[in-house]
Amino acid sequence: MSKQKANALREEILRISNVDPLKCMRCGKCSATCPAYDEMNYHPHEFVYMVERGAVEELLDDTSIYRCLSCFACIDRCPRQVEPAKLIEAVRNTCLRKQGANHFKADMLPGKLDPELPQQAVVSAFRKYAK
Amino acid sequence: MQVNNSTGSKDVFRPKIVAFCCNWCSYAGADLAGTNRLNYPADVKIIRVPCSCRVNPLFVLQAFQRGADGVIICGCHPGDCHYTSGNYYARRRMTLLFSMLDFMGIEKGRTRVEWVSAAEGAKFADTMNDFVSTVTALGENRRLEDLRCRK
Amino acid sequence: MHRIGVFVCHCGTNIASTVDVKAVAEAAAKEPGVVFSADYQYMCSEAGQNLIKDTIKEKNLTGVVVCSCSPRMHENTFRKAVSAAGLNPYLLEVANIREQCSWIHKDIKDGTEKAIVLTRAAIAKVVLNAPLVAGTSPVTKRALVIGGGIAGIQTALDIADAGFEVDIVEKRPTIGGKMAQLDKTFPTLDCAACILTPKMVEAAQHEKIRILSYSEVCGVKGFVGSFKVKIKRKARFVKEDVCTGCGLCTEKCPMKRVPNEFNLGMDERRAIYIPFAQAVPKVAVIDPDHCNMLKNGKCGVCAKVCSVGAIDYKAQDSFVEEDYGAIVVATGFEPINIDAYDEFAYSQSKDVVTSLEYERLMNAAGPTGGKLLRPSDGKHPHTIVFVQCVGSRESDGSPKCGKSYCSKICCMYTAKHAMLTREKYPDTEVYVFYIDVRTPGKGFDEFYRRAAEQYGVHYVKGMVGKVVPENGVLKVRAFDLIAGEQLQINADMVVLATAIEPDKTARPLATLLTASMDTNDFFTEAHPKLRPVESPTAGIFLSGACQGPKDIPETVAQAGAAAAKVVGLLAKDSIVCNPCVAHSDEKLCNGCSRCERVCPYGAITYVDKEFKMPDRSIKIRRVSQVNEAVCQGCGACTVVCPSGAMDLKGFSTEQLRAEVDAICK
Amino acid sequence: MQKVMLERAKALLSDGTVRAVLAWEKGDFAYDTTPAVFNSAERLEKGFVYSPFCGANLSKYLIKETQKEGKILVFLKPCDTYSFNQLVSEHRIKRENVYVVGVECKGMLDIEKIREKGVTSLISASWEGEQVRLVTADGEILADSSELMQERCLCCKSKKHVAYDELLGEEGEVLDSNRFDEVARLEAMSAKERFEFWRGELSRCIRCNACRNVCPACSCEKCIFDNPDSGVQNKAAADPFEENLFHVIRAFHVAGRCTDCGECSRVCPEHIPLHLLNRKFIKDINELYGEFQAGETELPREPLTEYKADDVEPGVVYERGAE
Repeated sequence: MSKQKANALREEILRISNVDPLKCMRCGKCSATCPAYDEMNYHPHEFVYMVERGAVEELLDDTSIYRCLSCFACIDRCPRQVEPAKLIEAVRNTCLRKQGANHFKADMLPGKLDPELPQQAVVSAFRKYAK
Repeated sequence: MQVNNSTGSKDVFRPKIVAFCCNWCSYAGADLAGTNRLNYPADVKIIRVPCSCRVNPLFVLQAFQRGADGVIICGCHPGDCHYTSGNYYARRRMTLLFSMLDFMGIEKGRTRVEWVSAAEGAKFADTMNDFVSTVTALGENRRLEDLRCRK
Repeated sequence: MHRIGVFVCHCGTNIASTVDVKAVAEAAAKEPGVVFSADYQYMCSEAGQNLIKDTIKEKNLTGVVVCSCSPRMHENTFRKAVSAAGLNPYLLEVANIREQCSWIHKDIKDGTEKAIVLTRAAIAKVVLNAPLVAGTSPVTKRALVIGGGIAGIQTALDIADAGFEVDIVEKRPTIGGKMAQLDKTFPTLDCAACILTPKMVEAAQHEKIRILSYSEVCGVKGFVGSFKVKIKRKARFVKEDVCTGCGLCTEKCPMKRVPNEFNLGMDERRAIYIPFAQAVPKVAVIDPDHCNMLKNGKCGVCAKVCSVGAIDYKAQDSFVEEDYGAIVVATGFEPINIDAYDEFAYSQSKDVVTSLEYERLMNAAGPTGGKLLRPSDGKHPHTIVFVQCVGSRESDGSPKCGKSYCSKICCMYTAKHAMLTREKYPDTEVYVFYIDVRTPGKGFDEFYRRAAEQYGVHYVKGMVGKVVPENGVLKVRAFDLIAGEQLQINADMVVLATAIEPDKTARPLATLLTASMDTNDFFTEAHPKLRPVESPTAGIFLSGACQGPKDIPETVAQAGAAAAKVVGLLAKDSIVCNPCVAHSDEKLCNGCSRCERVCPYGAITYVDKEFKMPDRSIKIRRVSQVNEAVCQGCGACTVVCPSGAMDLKGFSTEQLRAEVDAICK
Repeated sequence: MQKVMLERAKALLSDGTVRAVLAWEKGDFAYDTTPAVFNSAERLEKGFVYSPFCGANLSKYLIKETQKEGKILVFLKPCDTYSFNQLVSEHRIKRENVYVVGVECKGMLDIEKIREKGVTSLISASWEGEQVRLVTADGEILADSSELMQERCLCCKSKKHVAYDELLGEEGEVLDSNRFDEVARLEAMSAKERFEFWRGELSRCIRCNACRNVCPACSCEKCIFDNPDSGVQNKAAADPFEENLFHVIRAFHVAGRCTDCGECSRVCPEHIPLHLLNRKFIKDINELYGEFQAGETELPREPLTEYKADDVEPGVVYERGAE
């Protein structure tokens, strides 16, 4: 990935999230407090640091973004009001909004079907994740 | 509101603002705004007075006479006056004066009193930004225009 | 004919980067009356001052304008320079083109234009400046120290040792302050009480020092050299001069369940109590909120047991008014309220304590007698987690009202706590979670390294995110930034290094003193570097943590410095007054007394005076006169005077009008 | 009434209580009475008058007269006594040098209004209950006094004398006047309308200084408008601002001291309602700082040399009124 493209991605994420990673003083309280810590490859504090460095590509390709519960514990406890969860959400959105990326195909459906699942959820999942 | 003004470029109206600041609180607050690099328009020019109670209504009227578009008086917060009572007197005087100017039909937005302490650099900058935008919105001192000595 | 010199300062790049100083100097040169105009790198430097001095002599200047930083910064510097060249120091004006111009404007065109206008205004004013000669006013050779902690005690001792009388006003029943509550002091680990109490006793016994404990300042009038201070002496209900401090009453009082503030509520005292064993004055005090006798007239045990008859249930608050020449503020600090930091479970578990509470738990005179026991069950803790930066270093506008500053003392006292814990109880595992360890101080880093290397304290870079009390265990979830792993520690105790803030009484006191404060309620210095122990308000001095977070050695050093400044003031018989005072033109005065009524200092009086009329007859008229030693130069009188007879030197109507004209031109 | 006053004046003059009498003197016409100092019974006999045209407030003349040796008698109408008190409180009048005779007043007449009625060749006028008897060369007319009275008298604030050594005629009471109605009407206008109104009025100002010269509160040893050092010394009405500056400053100088005697508007040759400026200050003071009547007592008290810690903020101005 070209440096230029990485930079553009980074700017995009900062714009969507309205987060300033430079406010981070690297205390790690976000990762200390994260209930989904064990499920993630990249942890909240790493998101902040990696976005700051422009290493967005790795984050986009990683499942960590879907492991975040959006519980906002990191937002609540961050002493510098960096708001890592907003950054994760922005990365997630960037991923979802990627042109042509089809995250949900019809043939993936049977395996995921659950008799309890409301039909509406299936429809909206298609709407959201299938391009 | 495209008014030509001697201080500004062709299209942008730049008001002339005179700010009287008391030496102990507001002037120090203005200094703090500077120390913290808090931006406010260069249209604001500060005159240092020992206390807000030194501001004679005559000075306010004269500023308008000589072409100011807005006049703001800043002093210590009531109760915090370096001279204990100065801003209380100033408060009464300026209330009555501004009310009189309003009575004579001069726009209310052109005059203001604000209490800014030495610690309130941010408030000083905010106040000035707000005042300048209020006065800019009022435009050139049309109503006071014919009250001016334009010689 | 005016001969004005204009000197435009670059202030390095501070001004020159956003103001075209050459253009300002050129524009100034064109102003009428200006005979010299130049720019220079640093006007406040010796070379810069010499430039002013030399030019005054060479060009025979009648007035000087320096375009530089705020007059609050260097007006005096330049006045001295002007004076040294033989010109009256008040023939100088400073145009503030740094704080109010170059530092706030990014556009060089804007900055330069404004700087020129400000310079023009200063020139317009300076041509109207009159040479002023300062008067003098007497100095009351006594000092008041507000606050009886280590800062106040040290300042009082130093002033008293220099031979001046000092009063210490302390709001609590005893002096000693926060230091009296500490166990050991870093980095030498001497016992706080062992080094503080001798000083308390020394202060109490010093013939020049009077301690007004359980008292508050409630009114301040006057000015440097002659303050009049009203002090409220709260009713103690025990006669201070009669009580022997035997303590019998404090043992017999039936009201046993009053939280003991000295031990931060971790144990109890009686309704009549002596705060701690070494209290000064060692006199009992009745807590009116808990005393049955005072609340409903039923009890009176203490009066019965007191062998000297010191109890006085009818005591009332009393007020004294005293004269002082100087006032020292030493109001100190307190830990912030950490209720908003619920993630640390402070309000949920007794075993989560603040560092100050931990001090008491370690202290031999504390609630546990110096044995380290968990407050919840009295058992010995085996795992202790220390959390640093609780409420410190938060972003501005933090929703939890944390402080944006570093509280400075926490790293060192946490190292001390960790070390002492490991020393006394080597079977205890101690973890310190830190963001940074800050140890700039003599012997400080060595101390911290000793804790880590010799005492086996586990220093973990990272923060604690959550503490969950569960079945008597504190489940601490934290993060190790260096290992990159989330940690789970089952701790027996958690100690929070709570941020410190100025004492709550500081803000109202600052209002009384008309002394300025910053947004965190710390008192502001007259100059952050060069006058760190003085308030910008003349005659008010700062000692200790009221000015900013400080450890004990720094506090003592600053206390001594404040004392030196006070002694310097009190050693004078009189001080030079501000010559910018009001002045009445008798020819114009109506004698209406309006000025007299608004003067806050009573500086204006009226006399009947004879005037020779043009026809040689004599007319007696009532005219005002200003006492220049008393006048402080606020100018309130100038505006109420209908005839314009009253004017203010240095800020005359003519000068201010000239400034208005120059700005609006 | 005139007769009683004349007798009393002559008596006090002859027994040496007073050295002179400050009163009104007849003019060429019935309506042009002038203030005068009478130092003999003969002069009094010849010139003294007290008629519905004696509107002039004599208190200001006492500043000069009480500087002289001995007592002077002065006749003061109720509204004049307020100015008198104010001047005493400002140490401008030496109280010990004055003998104040309070005289009743039923309201003063406005010659313009009489002329508007088509009355010519007026010889004299006198009160008759609620009516006025006008004697002209062409005969007598009985008219409703409310139609002919000066504006200031129609909204008279007080018929009570607040200072006197003796009283002639009936003592009245402080009245519940509607004198602020006109100010309120202006306040309710838009700023633009107010501006137009004042432009229309003040542009007529010729800077004759009559308002200042007659005003009892404008008693400075040297007025700033006469003082070349003040920077605002008297100039011709060179531009519109000059007029406003003068009138605002003048009104501000007397704010809190103006007793609302209305002399400024009475003497204005251009009929500018200057009293409205003063009344605006009085109304604001009453509303913002509590009811206050300058000159009500001799005590030195006035709103602009006092304050309360909880006074309203100047922002109150922006919250009130139209626009």
